[in-house]
Amino acid sequence: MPAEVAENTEKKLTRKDFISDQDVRWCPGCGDYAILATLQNVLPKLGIPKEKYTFISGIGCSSRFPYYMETFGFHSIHGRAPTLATGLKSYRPDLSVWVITGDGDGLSIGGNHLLHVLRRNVDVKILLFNNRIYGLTKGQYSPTSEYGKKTKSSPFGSIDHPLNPIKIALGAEASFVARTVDTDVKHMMEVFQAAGEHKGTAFVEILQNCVIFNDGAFHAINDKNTKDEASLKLEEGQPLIFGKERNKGIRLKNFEPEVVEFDPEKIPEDLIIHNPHQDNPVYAQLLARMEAPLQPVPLGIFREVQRPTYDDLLNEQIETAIQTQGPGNLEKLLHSGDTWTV
Amino acid sequence: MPAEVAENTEKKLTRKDFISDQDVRWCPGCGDYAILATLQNVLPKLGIPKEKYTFISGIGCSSRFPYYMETFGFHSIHGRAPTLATGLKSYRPDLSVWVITGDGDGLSIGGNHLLHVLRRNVDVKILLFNNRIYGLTKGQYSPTSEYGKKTKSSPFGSIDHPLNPIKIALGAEASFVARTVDTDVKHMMEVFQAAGEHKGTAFVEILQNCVIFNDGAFHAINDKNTKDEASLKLEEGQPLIFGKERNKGIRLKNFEPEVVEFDPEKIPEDLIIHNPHQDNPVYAQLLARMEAPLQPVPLGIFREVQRPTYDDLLNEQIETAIQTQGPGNLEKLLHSGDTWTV
Amino acid sequence: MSKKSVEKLENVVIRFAGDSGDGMQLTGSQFTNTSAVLGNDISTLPDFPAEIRAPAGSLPGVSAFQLNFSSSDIRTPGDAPDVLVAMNPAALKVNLKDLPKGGIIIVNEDAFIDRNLERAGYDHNPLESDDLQEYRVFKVPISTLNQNALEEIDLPGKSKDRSKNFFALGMMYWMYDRSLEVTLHWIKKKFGKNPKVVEANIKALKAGFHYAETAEVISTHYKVEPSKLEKGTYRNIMGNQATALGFVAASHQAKTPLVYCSYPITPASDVLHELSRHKNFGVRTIQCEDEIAAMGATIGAAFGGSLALTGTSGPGLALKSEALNLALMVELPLVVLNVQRGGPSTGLPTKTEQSDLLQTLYGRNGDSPLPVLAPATPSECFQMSFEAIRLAVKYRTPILYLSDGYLANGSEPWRIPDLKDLPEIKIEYAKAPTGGKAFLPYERNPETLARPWAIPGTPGLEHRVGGLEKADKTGNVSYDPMNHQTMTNLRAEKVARMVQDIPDIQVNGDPSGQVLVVGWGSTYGAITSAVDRLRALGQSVSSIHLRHLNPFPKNLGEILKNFDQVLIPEMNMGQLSLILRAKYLIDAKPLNKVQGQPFKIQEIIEAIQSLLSKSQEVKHAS
Amino acid sequence: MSKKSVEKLENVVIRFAGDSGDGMQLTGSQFTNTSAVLGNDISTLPDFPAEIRAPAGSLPGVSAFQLNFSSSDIRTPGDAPDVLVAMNPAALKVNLKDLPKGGIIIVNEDAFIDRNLERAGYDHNPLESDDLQEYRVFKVPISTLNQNALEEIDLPGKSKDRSKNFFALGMMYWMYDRSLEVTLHWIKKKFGKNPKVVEANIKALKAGFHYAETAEVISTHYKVEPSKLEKGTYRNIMGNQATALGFVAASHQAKTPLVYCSYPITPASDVLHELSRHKNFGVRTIQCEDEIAAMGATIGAAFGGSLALTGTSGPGLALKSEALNLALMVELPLVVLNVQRGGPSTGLPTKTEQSDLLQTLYGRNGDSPLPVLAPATPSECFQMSFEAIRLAVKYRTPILYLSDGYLANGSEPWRIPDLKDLPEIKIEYAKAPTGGKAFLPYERNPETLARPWAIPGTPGLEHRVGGLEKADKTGNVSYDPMNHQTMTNLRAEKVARMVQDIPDIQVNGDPSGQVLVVGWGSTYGAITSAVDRLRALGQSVSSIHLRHLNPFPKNLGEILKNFDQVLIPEMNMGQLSLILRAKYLIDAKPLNKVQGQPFKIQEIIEAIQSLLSKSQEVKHAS
Ligand SMILES: Cc1ncc(C[n+]2csc(CCOP(=O)(O)OP(=O)(O)O)c2C)c(N)n1
Ligand SMILES: Cc1ncc(C[n+]2csc(CCOP(=O)(O)OP(=O)(O)O)c2C)c(N)n1
Ligand code: SF4
Ligand code: SF4
Ligand SMILES: [Mg+2]
Ligand SMILES: [Mg+2]
Repeated sequence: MPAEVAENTEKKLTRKDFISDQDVRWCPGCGDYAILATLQNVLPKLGIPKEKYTFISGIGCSSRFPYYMETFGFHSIHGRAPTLATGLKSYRPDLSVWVITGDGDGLSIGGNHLLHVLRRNVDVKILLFNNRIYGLTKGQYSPTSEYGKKTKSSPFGSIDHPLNPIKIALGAEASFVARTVDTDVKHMMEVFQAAGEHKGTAFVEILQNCVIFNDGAFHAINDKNTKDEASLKLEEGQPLIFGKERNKGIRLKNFEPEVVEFDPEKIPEDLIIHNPHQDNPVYAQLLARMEAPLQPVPLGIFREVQRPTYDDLLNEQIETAIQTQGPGNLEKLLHSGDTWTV
Repeated sequence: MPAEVAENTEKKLTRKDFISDQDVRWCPGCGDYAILATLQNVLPKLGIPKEKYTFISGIGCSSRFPYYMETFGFHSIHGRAPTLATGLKSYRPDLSVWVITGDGDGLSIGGNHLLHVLRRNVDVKILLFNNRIYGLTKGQYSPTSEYGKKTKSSPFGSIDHPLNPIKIALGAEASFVARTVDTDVKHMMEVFQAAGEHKGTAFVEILQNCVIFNDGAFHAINDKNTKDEASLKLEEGQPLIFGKERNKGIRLKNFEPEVVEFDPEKIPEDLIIHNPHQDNPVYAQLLARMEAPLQPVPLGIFREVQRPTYDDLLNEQIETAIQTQGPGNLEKLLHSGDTWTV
Repeated sequence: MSKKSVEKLENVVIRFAGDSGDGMQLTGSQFTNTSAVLGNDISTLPDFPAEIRAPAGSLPGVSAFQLNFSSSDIRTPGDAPDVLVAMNPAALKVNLKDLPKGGIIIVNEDAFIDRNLERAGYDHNPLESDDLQEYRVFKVPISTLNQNALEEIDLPGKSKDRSKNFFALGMMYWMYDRSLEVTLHWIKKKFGKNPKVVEANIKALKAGFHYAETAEVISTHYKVEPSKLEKGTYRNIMGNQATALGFVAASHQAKTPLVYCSYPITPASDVLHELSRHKNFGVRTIQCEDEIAAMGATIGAAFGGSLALTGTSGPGLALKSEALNLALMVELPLVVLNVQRGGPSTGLPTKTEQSDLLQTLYGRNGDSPLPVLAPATPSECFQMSFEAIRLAVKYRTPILYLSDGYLANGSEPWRIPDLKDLPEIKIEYAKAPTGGKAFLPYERNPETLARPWAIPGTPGLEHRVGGLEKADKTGNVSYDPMNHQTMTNLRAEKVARMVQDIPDIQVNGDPSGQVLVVGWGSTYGAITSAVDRLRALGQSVSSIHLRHLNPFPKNLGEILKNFDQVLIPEMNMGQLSLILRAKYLIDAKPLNKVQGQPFKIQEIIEAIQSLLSKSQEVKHAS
Repeated sequence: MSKKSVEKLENVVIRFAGDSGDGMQLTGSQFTNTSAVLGNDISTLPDFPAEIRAPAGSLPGVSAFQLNFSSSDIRTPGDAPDVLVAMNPAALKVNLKDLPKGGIIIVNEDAFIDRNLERAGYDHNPLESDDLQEYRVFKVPISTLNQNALEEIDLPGKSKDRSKNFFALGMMYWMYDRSLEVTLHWIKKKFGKNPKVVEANIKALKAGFHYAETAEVISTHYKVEPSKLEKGTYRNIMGNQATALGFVAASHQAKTPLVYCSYPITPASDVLHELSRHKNFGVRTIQCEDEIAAMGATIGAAFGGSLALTGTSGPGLALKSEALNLALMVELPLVVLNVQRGGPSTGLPTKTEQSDLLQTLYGRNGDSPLPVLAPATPSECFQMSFEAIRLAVKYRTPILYLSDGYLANGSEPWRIPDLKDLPEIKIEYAKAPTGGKAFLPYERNPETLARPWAIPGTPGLEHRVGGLEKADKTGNVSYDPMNHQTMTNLRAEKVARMVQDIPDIQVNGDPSGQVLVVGWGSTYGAITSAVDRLRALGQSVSSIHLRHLNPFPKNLGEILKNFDQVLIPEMNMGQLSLILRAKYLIDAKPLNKVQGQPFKIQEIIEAIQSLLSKSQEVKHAS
């Protein structure tokens, strides 16, 4: 951290402190509004000085996010936000760096950077707005669009097998992996706060409705009548139970999550108890395997484990080198090797 | 398939037919030699006319492979071989297209293309030579190099958490995922043949020794004295058993593969029975979780399932369009919309 | 017919402007199609915001569509509108500055309410002040009139309100004496599944027409006679559409399928959309994970023997550059379409610019010459994309094809070509050598220097290609110093030879004189109109337009020499200027504009006049 | 001392050549260091194969190292070797053509066995034919002599054989009257952990030395006196090393850590290797997943307030171009190092070339000017990388720094600068405005046009940047047409202003005359030597060397005008020529060479002479 950066004297922050003077330019009804408002509510709770927040995005509707946050912000280029975040955080571990990306930005053009930031466990928070469509470019299918989807670029239906962002994050052994949905403000609050408090890369998939090009993509999860059957809230230490009557649960059968129905008074013993802190990502992968429409979609924290962060390790190497070798002596460095004097 | 491409009259092929006139230029002792020879032995068994084979590689020591094959070959650019293969195969489903890549080529610069070719299930065979190092650029750490590894670019030890190629492939829900090792010719033969016969993307990680920059990376798996304890051969329908005495096996405990020892005469009932054909990738992920040095490294086919290939789907859409709309009428197309005559 | 007065006009420029949600693009294109079918010459310029849907009523949310229709030959959408239709205060605010004094303004009075005024940054109502006193303003309560007209239809008020653009369109149809037929037909086809919407839109359209006819507000009624176009069947076409159709036509003539690999990007995406619809022509479209993948897939598809293409815009071309260089090295036929937009970086994605010329020519490592083509008008995109494929196949080389946002979205009437006039494209794949001879993948056609197109699956042609320097003839990897020089020279020579296949430039005007204006790409209309106007005044000015930017047509040097001064208007900071100065050592004067908008005819006229007067001065002084 | 004859020479060019496994690079660098410490001026040129280890004895497996050592000032590794040390038939075959008739050849006779001859493509043994009759050949059974010398050491024969390069080196040390000290010291340090190997290598070295002294084979013994270098402390340095040290020194002077983000690529990787060792200087190195990531991380690190850098070679620069353009748009200070290699595409990765100049200047979408620097010699890389950081910080702009394979791996003596002579680099981060004023992230320093460097973590400076066009001063997104023009002009003007910070060009030779040779980058040595030699013969020729390729030094135009003819030698097909022709409208003559090898002095002399004679003709004719 450069010496010149003065620490702010503490002051109680509120949502208002995080609202920038820029007009918000998403379509009326876009799910992005709720996400923005929720995050502006969460940040003051994290106890981090405002000037430490930096938001970095790629390109897409979602990626306009930084403009609306009264923090440091960087609206970078398509798919590359994780790389800027890695560079920034490596030098400035003192900052709270958030990456905002979309299903196209993060999983199509930017898939590789996402993979690598996750495996390195750079201490950044990644919010992936998954609307299963390219919004900004006006409606082509995305890597998360369902098979057979008809869009401007797939008038006869998409033939690309969709990616599941959670599976990809787990494949890279991300240390924090969660999913939430734009219509559930309370749930978003919890997940964002946990992400903000996690040390290491926190990956959050947000199911987000695009009213213009993919309206109702998450209808079942959002609709009052279906949501309890269509989704399952993950709660640490609790069995995997869902349903309006809380009469359905998940148990393991042959490596498969199996739905069982039961009398809510008599919860079966063999239901899986949610534990996101397992070092082993296989459990979380099992959860990720639960996909609509056949099974309820898990919402919440899939995985939350501790492993050293890239930025800490990098800076520790610097410290150690200085301690063991002494601070760099330029004179000596320039004169290293065979020298001679004329 | 262009009409001009005549089908070859069948002829019995042998290894020799696949040896090109180019001098092989790997370092003496490099594991790549055995892989080359083995594949040249396998191809004649696949019953595919020689001229249908096309090898496409990126850049790296391993990527020089196509020069040594007397087939069509394309030594492309770093990390991009899967994209060329996708374009080629989309238009030419008649070809047998093989991608040759390395741990840097395929997982560093090319990670995203690998992900996308796998999820699309383009019918190509991908051989990833994993020597856990950058060979061609003379010894920097790669995405599969172990944490703490000292190399030219990490004199104080690498701080990057390594990727496991099998996990990545499974995260993308690849339809065929296998691992083999350059020192076990018989095993390579089996795996290559199965890959060659698989319809869809076949992903094979080959543990490959780089004598110059990372000699002995897979020593435990290769050494006569340790290999039986350090690796586990996956055999369909058989329990997961390993050890020189075949007295160790794997069972499931809390989503974790657990090693149990037993009397080889009394094989426990609760050992996991290997079944690569489960639609569910979680089982394969469990296997992938078994990593050196704590657990034996699984060798063989992790996953082998059927799902439609991208190239078939694409060409079917063309066929369907022609059948339902009739072959394109250019005259009509040019005159579509409002026209007027002067 | 009403007894209102009728005036004859040669041409009219209308700009429709409203909120993104107001359907102005649709309104504009309906007026365009109707005018086209009536036989006017037309030229259009849509201008939409970068946001999908900026906040209703805000300045950045304004969407506009300008069209120029005429009884004579026109080449641009007009320097300035004669009529501005403004559906809300923001639309008025943003567009007013372009309207010449005395111009007509038609406003939707109903939209000038406090909330909207505030959003547009007005602290007063311009309709009630004297802000507009120098214009001819027609205030029409369009929203109310529209609602009234649709009273009987059983639709929610909000839905009815969506028809108000048809009301406005109806008014304009009356004002400019257009028939409703084309639009009625279109409404029925488009909304067929929803009869109430069909009814609402038709009613709104007719109500607008009758309102204009009857009410006392609009007093004059104009006639723009059909233009005298060349005989033939016409349609209105946008550049991106013409590009896509040119590719399909080339595939048809080559009897070889297209493979179009692309990653969506404004303003190129519509080519992907259009091509993805033509599966029954054998067109394969692959939406790739990024631009690099698209370039790679294109190379793979070309290697396989298809007509392979990729399309993108500036930032995407930057990403493709490494892989494009591989295509150059392996000498496979393919086409790279770049629909330019405002740069650098993300720049101005929805605005037009010509600033990728240097990137296109030089944006690759090493000495890596590639041919570059650029269409001059929206309809010319058809020929040019056809030509791009023809040349790529003949010379076995990647061809770069530079369109831009203005061509892509602009439209004009296009005389649909006769199929029998389309050239044939001959595809020749290599055949296995006979008589035990070895196959030489880098042996060249002595005339074109093209190497064989040896596609996988052909017995006896097994060979390897790649990005390392190739040995002459055999194509093996070669580190030999002199071979590298030889191959570098051959690659340059191959591109240079293409000149034999490129038509000589035709000078517009006298073959020599005081000023020559040199243009390329979408500046064609403005340049040619400017030169024609000045020539009509007897000025010594001519123009040429480059459609081939590498290699240049062979008579270019000769022509340049015949003029005292050379002016090069470009929508960039002087990129063609740089090349022409370097190549021909002429002191060409750049006229540069990077404002996201095409040149106005007047801007070019002024630049020419200033050169003419200087050239006078020089003459007098010497 | 032996009684053999001693001859004094001004300079000698030796080329060591052998199989990749023979340790020729090591041998060459030992001779280099020894000669440097003896006070000779030196210049070196390593030349290694692209393969890690091509098949033993094969032609592509030949590795060579040429060095020129001298008692006077030299600037190139020599046009042609005086002595060729060939460790096997392949080495002889590949290198013989460069040796002038009468040159000395020392061969390892033992290696000329059938198998090796065959691998080298010989159908006979050249040592036993009269192939070599025009040379002075010394056949030495090096392998056998070496084995014999090490007889008593307990090592396998194969290991012993590895010392044979030290035997050869020992011979050369005797021949050229060098002391063994430097190498003895080095062997002990390098192999310290392995005493047997130390012993073997030392024995081999001494055995070679004594063999040459005693045996009747080599009869003459040469002396090359120390050169008269400027007073100071020297070391031998390679370009990549000097580049890395320059960055570290700049960081030291700026009291701000370096962050170097890179993806390995030949020939740039050594900069990553070197920097990764200096963690105690606070240097952070990030090995990224690819070049795009490296560019992105560099931007992020610059945003955070570090001295951020990335390094690559041509294909990597192509990949970076999109992200580099973002850096341009956000106007952050950073340096992009491009160590050029043979292109296009993968090209010739281990060979040198200067063919990325146009890519560097123009390889981005939109009008996107960036400053470009290029060092002229390996040791100058130190100053230049220092300067790159200084300018980047001062003007808040990405700086492109063009090195090449020859500079990167070539070496020469470097006078180590006094720390107190290094300029200070002042880092000024923005401070929060006081008095309730709003912070304006795009308000500029009136002199440099630099915008504030406002780093995250500073209260009150919260702001947003990005790749969309920025509004002047506020930095908000702006689609305003005139703003785009303004910002485009400002970006160009900022680069242009840098001219005030760039030294005027010094002419080597008379300030006017018949021929001016203009060079840039690593051609410096050959050009300057050629010009000096011709001037010594009284010819009217001068030279200038450009270290700043954008903007050009302000007196460049003036200088160009003072010569009848301008010659531009480049290791590309005429890239600087294009720019100078365009900018100054001079009919500069390119001298192009793309053969993976630097220019020879003689090649440039001939080109100058041909221009001189033409200029005579012109004079006589007129
Ligand atoms: C290099 C590059 N390629 C393509 C684009 C065009 N582009 C902008 S955003 C986008 C996809 C947006 O989709 P997503 O990430 O899902 O974001 P959303 O708009 O849905 O929030 C594309 C293709 C671009 N800006 N840059
Ligand atoms: C665009 C680009 N960046 C970097 C390189 C340099 N490069 C060539 S191969 C390679 C890594 C090779 O590692 P790997 O894929 O593991 O192959 P191996 O040599 O180990 O078989 C690198 C970094 C390149 N050729 N092109
Ligand atoms: S297009 Fe979709 S994602 Fe984009 S702003 Fe509109 S509703 Fe939101
Ligand atoms: S460097 Fe390693 S991987 Fe490359 S050829 Fe040599 S041994 Fe094989
Ligand atoms: Mg999206
Ligand atoms: Mg490797």
